Amino acid sequence: MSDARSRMVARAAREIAPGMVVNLGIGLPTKVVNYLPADFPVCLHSENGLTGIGPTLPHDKADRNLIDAGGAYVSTIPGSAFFDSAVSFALVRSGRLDLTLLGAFEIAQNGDLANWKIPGKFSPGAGGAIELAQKARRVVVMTTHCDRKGNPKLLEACTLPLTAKGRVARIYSDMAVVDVTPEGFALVELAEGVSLPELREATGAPIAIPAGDIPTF
Amino acid sequence: MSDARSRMVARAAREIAPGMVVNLGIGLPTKVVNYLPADFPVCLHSENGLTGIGPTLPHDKADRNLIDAGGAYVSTIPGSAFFDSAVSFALVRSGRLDLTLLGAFEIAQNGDLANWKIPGKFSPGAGGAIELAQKARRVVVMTTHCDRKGNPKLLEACTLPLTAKGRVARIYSDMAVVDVTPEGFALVELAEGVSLPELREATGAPIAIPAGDIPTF
Amino acid sequence: MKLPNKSTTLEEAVAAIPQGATVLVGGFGVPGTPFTLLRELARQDQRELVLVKNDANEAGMGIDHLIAAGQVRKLIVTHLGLNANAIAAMNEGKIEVEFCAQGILAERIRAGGAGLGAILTDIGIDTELAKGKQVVEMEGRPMLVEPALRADVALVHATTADPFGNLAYAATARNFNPLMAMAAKQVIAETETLVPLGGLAADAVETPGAFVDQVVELSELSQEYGIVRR
Amino acid sequence: MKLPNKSTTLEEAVAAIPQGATVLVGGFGVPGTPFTLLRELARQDQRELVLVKNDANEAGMGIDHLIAAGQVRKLIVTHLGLNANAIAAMNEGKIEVEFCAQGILAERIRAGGAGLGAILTDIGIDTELAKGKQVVEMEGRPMLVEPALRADVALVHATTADPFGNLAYAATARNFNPLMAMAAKQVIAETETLVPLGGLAADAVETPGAFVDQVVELSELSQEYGIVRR
Repeated sequence: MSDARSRMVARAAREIAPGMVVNLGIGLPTKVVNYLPADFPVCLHSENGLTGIGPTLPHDKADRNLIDAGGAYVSTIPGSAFFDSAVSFALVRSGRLDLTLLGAFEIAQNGDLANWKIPGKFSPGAGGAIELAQKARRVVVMTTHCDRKGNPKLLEACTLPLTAKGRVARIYSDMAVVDVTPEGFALVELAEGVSLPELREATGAPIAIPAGDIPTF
Repeated sequence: MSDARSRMVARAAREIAPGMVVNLGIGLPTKVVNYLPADFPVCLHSENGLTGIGPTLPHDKADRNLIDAGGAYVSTIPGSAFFDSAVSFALVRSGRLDLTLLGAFEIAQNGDLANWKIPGKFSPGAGGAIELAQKARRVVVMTTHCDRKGNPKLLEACTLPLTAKGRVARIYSDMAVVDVTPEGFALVELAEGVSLPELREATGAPIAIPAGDIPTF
Repeated sequence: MKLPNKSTTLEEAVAAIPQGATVLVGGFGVPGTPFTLLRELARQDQRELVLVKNDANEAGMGIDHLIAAGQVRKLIVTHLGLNANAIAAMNEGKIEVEFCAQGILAERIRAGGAGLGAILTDIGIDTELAKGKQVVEMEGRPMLVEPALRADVALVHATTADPFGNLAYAATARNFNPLMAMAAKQVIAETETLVPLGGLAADAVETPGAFVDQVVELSELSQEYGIVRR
Repeated sequence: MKLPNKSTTLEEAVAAIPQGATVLVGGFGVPGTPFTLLRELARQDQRELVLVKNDANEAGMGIDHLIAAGQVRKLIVTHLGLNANAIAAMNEGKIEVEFCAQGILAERIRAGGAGLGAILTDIGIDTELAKGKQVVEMEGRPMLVEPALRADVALVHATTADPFGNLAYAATARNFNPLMAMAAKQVIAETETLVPLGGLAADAVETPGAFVDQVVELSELSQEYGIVRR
């Protein structure tokens, strides 16, 4: 992982407040747990039927029946619980999920999120993403600021099929921490070494800049 | 229990075929189990969350957490299962309940059943009766042929609020076994000592009489 | 990481119940009824309550204390048959009573816990229970809309709990408890035994702690929990 | 009284699946997938199947055998991401695919098992998943009607079962299995261990046997059940 990404993950880990129930999407979001203290009080949820996700295990120590939603062999901790898929999403939809960290293809300035389908290219199905994005109390995106071709992911409006409308509260990227406000994107922090013109260039929508010194991460 | 009632209960027990899942209503229906052989293969369901109902226990042997839907202290047998109230009625509504034996205030010749409310006199709520009567694969009534005042319970049409419409298949009374057919009530068997004129007198709707000798019970 | 601790005192837990709250109460007859939480609710005297429960317990037990003290505005139940006091209060207009088919009450609560809007069912069609309910056609068949029932508070009784709020129930004391424990803003569980984290195996958990807000260990089991000698 | 015995052979159980059947298949990834039942279904070669499953397993595993053999007409799934063969079959028009949000698929199956007509939910509103779905207003808010999904057959994988069909699952192998085990005319369970009646405690049962029609004890666990080394 690049240095900017590591710092982004470390910064995103501070989203997690003591006592929260949290679902971490596959990929970058999963890595935030590495930045939490060992005794930090939090409940991690995996939508295939587990609360209290313990450390990932190597193949020779793994339990063939114990995976997370991304297929990684995980473990339990004292107080873990198993349940079926209906109970798992009951938790998500009924407001018991305090926070979800998700990846994104596109985020619009009104909080719309697209992260499951690129028509004609990528359409494997949304899995649990629509419910996580529609119903978690707080939806936070972790993503590179631009896609592989260098095109901005933060846009005035999404062009891809939506996952959820107006639900993204904040974005952690390798360039910045950005809030989604009723007035659109608002810069919160800049990654070290990124300039404001660089950020504006890489952002496909207006972005409000706070007065005074801009904190970095 | 009078002799006629005992014979009715014994006769009704023959409703239960090997392998069935059966719900027995409070009162007379519960007593049919006394007429089944010890190794008879059947699954008894109690709507408060139990399959595999074992014998009733005296207070000094009872488990305070183990009752049937009528509040009797029951026991388990090998293979019993506990579940919540949603699963319990899922079983009822999804067609897994082969048979229910219920009490009745009124049964109409089209199979309508009234057994939960007498407006102005008795309205404690239907509990699970509506789902049992609407969804069991076979609904059978066990009742005295007439009410305490001597009025017929088998009628051309119900006068009381319905529990379920057109669902009763058969009635076991202290006077007769009566089928509900598309043409109305049809006598199947007579209780010993009951004459056809007595039966007609006690029945509030036409009743078809089979040709030839009428079996008795 | 470590799972959060939610154990608290009886008094503090029940103090979280506001006046006028809609309260789900576990239990089918005696088993699974949270008698101690109900006694404390009677003592703290929150009023204008709407109680949702399978039944109204028996006279002198459980929610009957709240009805007798005039704390209850409305009951949503499946039957009142064993409580003559509750039937009298209903007939005298002291409390409003809404009857629900038993399994549909379970499903409405479950739907509340599952974040659904409603279920569609044909249960109650052709009966009084259909009166005043929204009807939707599905493939030409009428279905009743039974709205999800989500409450301010749920009071449940567990046999075993851990401090995170993972719960397990005994025998037929399970009944409505796991459904209600998912379906309220504030879920309060009383437990006969509080075990340390890890004391309840992950596959023995019947209500995952993520649904539960407060856990109260019972210091003793009052007579109400015992065998009823009729 | 004694609970009925439903244990049978692999061949006989799968022979109950008709051509053109709609088949629920348990599992989320490897855990809980009934690989042995699926292998036998491939061998017996029932065709024109509609399969309902969280995912399409991976290439060369589980339901991929049925897709590869041309036995599948349609898939109802939440995602296909790990099976390039299934994506290719979809893109070439060889199989029809219906995508469902994961928790809504769970609820539709559960509603089938609970004898409900449908659930009402706002999940998928504002997305493609709402296309073509019936909409009902509830208190002024639009809700999608998601019809119950009840199938001809369910194939589930249990860790422990008794001859009556009481089932228990291991860890995250539970997933869709208990929901599917309630939602079909013919419920077939394969089990790693078959214990005598009473060998599974009443409060350890995760699927009551009253929902289950046939129980098949596995003579061995094939490689497919093992750890996936990517």
